[in-house]
Amino acid sequence: MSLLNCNGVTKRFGGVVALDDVSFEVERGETVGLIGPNGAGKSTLFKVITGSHAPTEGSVHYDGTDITGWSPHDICHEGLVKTHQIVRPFENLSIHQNVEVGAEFGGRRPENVEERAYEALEFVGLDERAHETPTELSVGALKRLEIARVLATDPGILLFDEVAGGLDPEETEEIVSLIGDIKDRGKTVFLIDHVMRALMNVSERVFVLNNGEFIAKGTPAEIQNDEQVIEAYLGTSAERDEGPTRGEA
Amino acid sequence: MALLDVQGLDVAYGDIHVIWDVDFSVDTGETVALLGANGAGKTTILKTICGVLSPLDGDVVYEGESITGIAPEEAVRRGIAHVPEGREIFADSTVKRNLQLGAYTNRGAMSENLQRVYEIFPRLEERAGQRAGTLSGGEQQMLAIGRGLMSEPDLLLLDEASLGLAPVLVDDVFEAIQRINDQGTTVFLVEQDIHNALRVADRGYVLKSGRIELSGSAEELAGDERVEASYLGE
Amino acid sequence: MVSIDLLAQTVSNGILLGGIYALAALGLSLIFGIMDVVNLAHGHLLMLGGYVAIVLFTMAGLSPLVGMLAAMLVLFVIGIVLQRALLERVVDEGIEQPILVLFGVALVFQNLGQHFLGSDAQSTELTLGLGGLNLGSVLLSPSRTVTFVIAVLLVVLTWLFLEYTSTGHAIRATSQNRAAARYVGIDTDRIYMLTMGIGAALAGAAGSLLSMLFPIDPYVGWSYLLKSFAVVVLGGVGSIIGTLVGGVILGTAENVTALFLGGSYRDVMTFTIFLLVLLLKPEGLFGTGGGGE
Amino acid sequence: MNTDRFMLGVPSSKRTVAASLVVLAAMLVVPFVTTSYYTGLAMTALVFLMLGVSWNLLAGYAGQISLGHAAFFGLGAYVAAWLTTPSAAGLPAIPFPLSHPVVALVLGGVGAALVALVTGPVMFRLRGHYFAIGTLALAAIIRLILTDQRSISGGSTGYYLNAGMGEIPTYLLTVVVAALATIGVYLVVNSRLGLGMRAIHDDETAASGLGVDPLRYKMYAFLISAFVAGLAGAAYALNSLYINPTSTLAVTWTVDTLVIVILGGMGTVAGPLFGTVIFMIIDNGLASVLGGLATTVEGIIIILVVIFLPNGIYGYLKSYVAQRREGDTATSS
Repeated sequence: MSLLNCNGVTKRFGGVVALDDVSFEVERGETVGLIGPNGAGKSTLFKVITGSHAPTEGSVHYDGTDITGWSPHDICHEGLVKTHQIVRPFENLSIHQNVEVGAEFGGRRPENVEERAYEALEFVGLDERAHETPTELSVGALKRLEIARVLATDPGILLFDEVAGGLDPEETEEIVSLIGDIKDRGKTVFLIDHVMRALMNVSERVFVLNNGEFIAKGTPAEIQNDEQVIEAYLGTSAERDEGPTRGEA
Repeated sequence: MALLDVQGLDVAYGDIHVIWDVDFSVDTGETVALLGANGAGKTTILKTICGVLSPLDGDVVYEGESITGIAPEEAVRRGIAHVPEGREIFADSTVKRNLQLGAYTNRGAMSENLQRVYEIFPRLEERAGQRAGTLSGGEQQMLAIGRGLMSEPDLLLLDEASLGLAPVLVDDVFEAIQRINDQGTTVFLVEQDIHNALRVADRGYVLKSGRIELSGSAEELAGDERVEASYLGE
Repeated sequence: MVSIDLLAQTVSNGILLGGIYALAALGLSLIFGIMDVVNLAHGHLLMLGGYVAIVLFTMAGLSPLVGMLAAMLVLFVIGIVLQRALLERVVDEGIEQPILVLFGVALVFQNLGQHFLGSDAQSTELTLGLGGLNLGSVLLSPSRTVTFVIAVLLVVLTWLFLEYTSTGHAIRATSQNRAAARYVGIDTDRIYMLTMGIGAALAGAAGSLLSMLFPIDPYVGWSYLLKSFAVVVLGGVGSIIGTLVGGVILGTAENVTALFLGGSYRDVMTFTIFLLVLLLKPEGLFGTGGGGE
Repeated sequence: MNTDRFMLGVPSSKRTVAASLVVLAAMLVVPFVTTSYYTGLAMTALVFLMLGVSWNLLAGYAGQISLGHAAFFGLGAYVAAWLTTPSAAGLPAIPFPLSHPVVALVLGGVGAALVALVTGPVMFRLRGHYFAIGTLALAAIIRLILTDQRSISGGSTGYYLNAGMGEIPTYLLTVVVAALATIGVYLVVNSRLGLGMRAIHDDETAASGLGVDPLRYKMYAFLISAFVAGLAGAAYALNSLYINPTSTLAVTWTVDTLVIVILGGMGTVAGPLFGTVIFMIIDNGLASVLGGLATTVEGIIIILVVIFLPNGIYGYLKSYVAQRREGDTATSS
């Protein structure tokens, strides 16, 4: 049985259809990338899955449980968490306390909260700055703090909404290797990103959303050669994004 | 004479000094790129040019006159249009009203400028009556650039125009930048996308930790390994 | 048992009063819509406007209609000074600071009013030499009718200003996105000052008009703040028609409540309506959003 | 985890405990070594301390600005009055344990908390400015109704209590209750509950995504806050033995509470303590010098402190001491 299952999810805002009959499955242990033009409905889909928006129609199942329309905190307790496209640290809490919130409230059994928080901080490389406040962190470090917070909830699946967005190449490399480490821990990952190098390297499968509908699903190689996807999303930059260092031809 | 000449610029946020003794210039008709990693201080420099921030020290000279610490609205009046990062648009107004507001300081040639923007971005004409908030991300970016052009600027400052856009749209945006420059507007752009930026730029500067690390023609920089290295913190 | 005639009279009085409530609410709505600040001192600005008219009336014998113009001018200046001296420093600092600063401002006005003008209720009187207007068994009193017309006129003028002048466009652009407004060359500091000035002047006008109908004392600020806010919530932030309808609904509901339950339940009804609308329809009856979030 | 939030960065909690014990002991001996005038002042200070601690939990920690705190204070006062002196409201005699002042005091808190329990889920559908104004409206409704219902509130004539416990025992009871309330809130903010409240304060959406149920933690803050405010009201009623709707439900109580917490420092445990002491000095000094303009000065204090010392006087002292210390280490190394 698949871990995450969306069935016929439709989301309308007033008259605007943001998601139109979207169905898919994510298997346990898999890493799936979600791409598509801006405004295609990617973030909306993530918000529907994690409960910030209730779908207008359709259902979301996690590990066999129907979580459609649940509140974000209940969905978090089930094991689904999401990072925010624009980082949202708790500015008046220390970095350690930021992660502690996830460890304390995110799981069903709040045990060894402090150690689990430290462990998550260590994992993302912020343990030495645990007692500073997030206002002192760079954008790259704030993105890692976002990851540490959701990891501390001990989730079954992590949804990353443009976790490499706005980062420079060095910071992007750090995030990509972090996602690799998270996969190695057997976690299921579902991510949105425009940084193709990052997304294509870590994903086993890629979904393409356009105007609220899927136009393709497949392996990164299949997607990169899909005419429709190139037309709607990748453009000719797809090759260039590999960089002239490799893509001279 | 340079259109924009920045000399010995030092900028700080409170106690935190972020820009150190930065010099650069932009000549009339050029496209100049400012490159650098996150946190290098690129946006800070743009904001200082157009008066959103005041420098600790140094001088911003525009058309031969010092405009250091000028009010942002005065900068627009003098012909500097700033297209900020993050597609700051008037989401509840129509596309057309957004563009009209772009001409707030220069209402004289409104209809010609509108025509010119529609020529560069035909999509905006198609959507003229639509609420700007319902545009896709790429269209919003076009709107932000178009709105900047409505004041008929001599100098267009573009902050991360391609950030967060689908790859197919990144192409469109850089093509538009090229066309704008071809029509005679001087462009100064801040980018993380080195390759695309150097494709459209005549010259470039590389900023690292608040200081100018390298400068040269676009060809020189494109072939210089140190450019990429400056991103990787080596 | 209340007669139909009495009820009709009560409702018509309520509608006429509602025009003034709409005027008061428009100022609050403007400030909220543009600066994202609920002006907790709005009722106290209204109270000051009432006192400007009262002082000119009792000391100089000026007609309260002249007093209203003076009140608008004085309050316009007060609004600008508040913005320059205080709000400018806290307006983008999250919600706690503006709430607390404006709460402080309200206290200062209330206490100063009480100290220098006394705690006794005072009012002005509109002498027009006109008879009331008879609609069947309903009498529209001259002072109620005139104040209603002036209030609605000011609401419409404000709407025309926002809709058809370039400064009005700049104000609306600033309300949508302050950063973007700066980038197109709008002096948003000036827009904020102007907004506070206009908002306060409208409160001042409403206060003067109210002084022609009811006594004003230094403690009415909180009550009129809640009434104005109730109208904003009823009508929806940024909707002029909504504000007018909201004002009329509130004025009518109050008068009818007073008729059936007694005068002391007037405000209880206002605040109850206010809470109910906030809870049941936070986007207002006519608003497009911006409710309880 | 948070001893550094308590006393100017003093690392040892022993020193904090010792200092607190000294203050507590001093408060306990006040009626035996001074006049009843000073005992009255000390009682007022304790009431304000409880109000400050209460509002600080809700606004400073959970981030919900209540402008209707006077309602909980007034309700606490009236519950204590009705229980100890039912005849004045025309109520039947209340049986012994309930009518005892100690029980009545606690039930004053419980009564306020019950009102919070009923109104909370409704009020918390409002956020930010709307919540602030909503609480203002709620308090106004409660005050208008009680003022109108003379038979149970005494109306403007007021309500005389006959608690029969004597001045000194009532005062000592107040000291103990205020100390317990302060310690209790201190424990709450440093617990799991406090972490949840502070997360909601900073970013409700992010907190909810990490498993914090916003309504639940706001409600905890609201209930505890209302309970402590109710205790303060009950203590005030039992000490002063006379209340009326204006003296207990007026917005003045909310104002004074805000001044105390903002002056001391929002979101710190020591803030209300500092704030109360400073406020008592200012208030008594001001009243004699300024007479009728004291409220103006209070309003100006709120404005100036919020603008120029947003972390309050305690916050300012703390950062001043921290800077001094940093300077010392810099020179010594």
